[in-house]
Amino acid sequence: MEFFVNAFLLALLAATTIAIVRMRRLIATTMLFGIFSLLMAAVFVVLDAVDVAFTEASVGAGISTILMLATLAICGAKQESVPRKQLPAIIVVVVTGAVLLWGVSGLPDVGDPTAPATTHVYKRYVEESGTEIGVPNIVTSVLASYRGYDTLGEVAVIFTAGLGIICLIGAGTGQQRRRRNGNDSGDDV
Amino acid sequence: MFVVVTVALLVTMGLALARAIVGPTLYDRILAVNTFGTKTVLLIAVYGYLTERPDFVDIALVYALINFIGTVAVLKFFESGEFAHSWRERRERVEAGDTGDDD
Amino acid sequence: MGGLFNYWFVIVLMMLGFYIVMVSPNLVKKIMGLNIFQTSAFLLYISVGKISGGTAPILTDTTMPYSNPLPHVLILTAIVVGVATTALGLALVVRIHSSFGSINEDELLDDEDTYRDFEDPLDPALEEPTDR
Amino acid sequence: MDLVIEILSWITLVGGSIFVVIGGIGLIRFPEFFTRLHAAGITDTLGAGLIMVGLILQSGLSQNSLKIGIMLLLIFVTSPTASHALAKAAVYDSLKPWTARGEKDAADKSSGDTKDGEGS
Repeated sequence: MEFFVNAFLLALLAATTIAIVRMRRLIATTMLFGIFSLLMAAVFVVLDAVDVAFTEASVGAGISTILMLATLAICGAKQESVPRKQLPAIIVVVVTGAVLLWGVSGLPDVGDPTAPATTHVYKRYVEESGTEIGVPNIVTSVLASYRGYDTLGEVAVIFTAGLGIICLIGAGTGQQRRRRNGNDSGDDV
Repeated sequence: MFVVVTVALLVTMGLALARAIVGPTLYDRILAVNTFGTKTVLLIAVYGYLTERPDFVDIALVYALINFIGTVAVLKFFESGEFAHSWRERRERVEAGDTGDDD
Repeated sequence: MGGLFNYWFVIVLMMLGFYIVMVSPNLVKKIMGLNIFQTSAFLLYISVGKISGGTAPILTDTTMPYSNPLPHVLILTAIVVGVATTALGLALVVRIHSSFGSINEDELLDDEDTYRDFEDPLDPALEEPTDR
Repeated sequence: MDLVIEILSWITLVGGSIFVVIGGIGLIRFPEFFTRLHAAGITDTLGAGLIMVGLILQSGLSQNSLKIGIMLLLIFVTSPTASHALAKAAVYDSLKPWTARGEKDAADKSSGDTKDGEGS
């Protein structure tokens, strides 16, 4: 049953992505992107990653989609023009995909309990984090305690991104500023 | 028993996805996304019971909220986006009692 | 759990995202493709962490094995960083639109105005000294 | 007593699944947007409601049933709101309801996506 649900959701994901590729209307594409994130979060639940599903649902399906809608509201949601130069792109994609398939064929099966990923540090975290940290959720104890510096780095990255956004579109968009200043030169800042 | 519910939900998700892809109008797509979201909420709640760890209902709760916010955000887009002008015009016309039959 | 099934889907999704990034002339859709690419990489990691018949890594008195929590932690960080970069990219798109009036790459590249504000460092006209 | 609860939850869960599938089929088969809204309404209220009541019966008196109860309330409030907002937006967008008389030009023709290219 686990396998069946997983496979069905993955098939729906592939169908959604193909629809995104073929769709020319940007708002419809954004809707489908919301579905993509929801589906991906459902797949994460099936693969036992509940915390990741939580984050993906709120961040991927929520914030990303709304940010894209906001961008479309500012920049206009004109129908996308027909893409040029499809053939070279298809060749690159097929070649890269083939190489990746070849590379993946050497990995252990999904769910194999003897895979290298589950034989080293995994045991330590599962067996000792409950007594060492005292939090039942292993993901939380690893995130906040064992790998706390990673999380600190993540905060630094988000801070930098926020600074970048403020530098780019700080006090309203260019159009709003132009309207406020009454000139239409376009090259403000 | 939960298997029946899971299969029913998966089938409905497939149907809703088909409607979202086919369209044809934007509102059909929004409706399909909304339905799809509700089905995902249910699927995650039921899947917890199916795998005998029903502790993860919180995620379904978050989904339910996100789904509603998403739908309202999309509709808000019509009030502020590039369609805003024609949309407001039509709203005023409809509210004035004109049903828009003459165009 | 079905062999390498998940990995094949990861590659299909990843290549579709890659294709969108390469082919689509619209900048917002490019970012969407980038997001799809990124999310499929997340799926690869989560698939590695899965153990057959396992359960979510939250300690209870269950007899089932716990799935590997380490990929979950890494991807948790990656998702949040991913949305930060998406927001930055979309801010760039908004800035490009306010300066050049278009988010279509073909139009931007064809438009002479795009280059108006930028001086080509190799342009011989710039060799002449200015009063400043 | 346990048996009664078990049978009740069976009935609600299977009934909910039937309604969900019916709504899904309606979403595909109905001719245009406003009729599809009815189909979606069935899955959102009756289908989701019955399934969640079944889950509450399954988990008895516990924290989980409280969470599912909150979710049920939330869906009962938000889903009609979303449907209403959607229908309102569609009406203001001069999407005409399907009628027996003018079914040819009402169904799947005006507004929505095609508006992208329109001037007015």
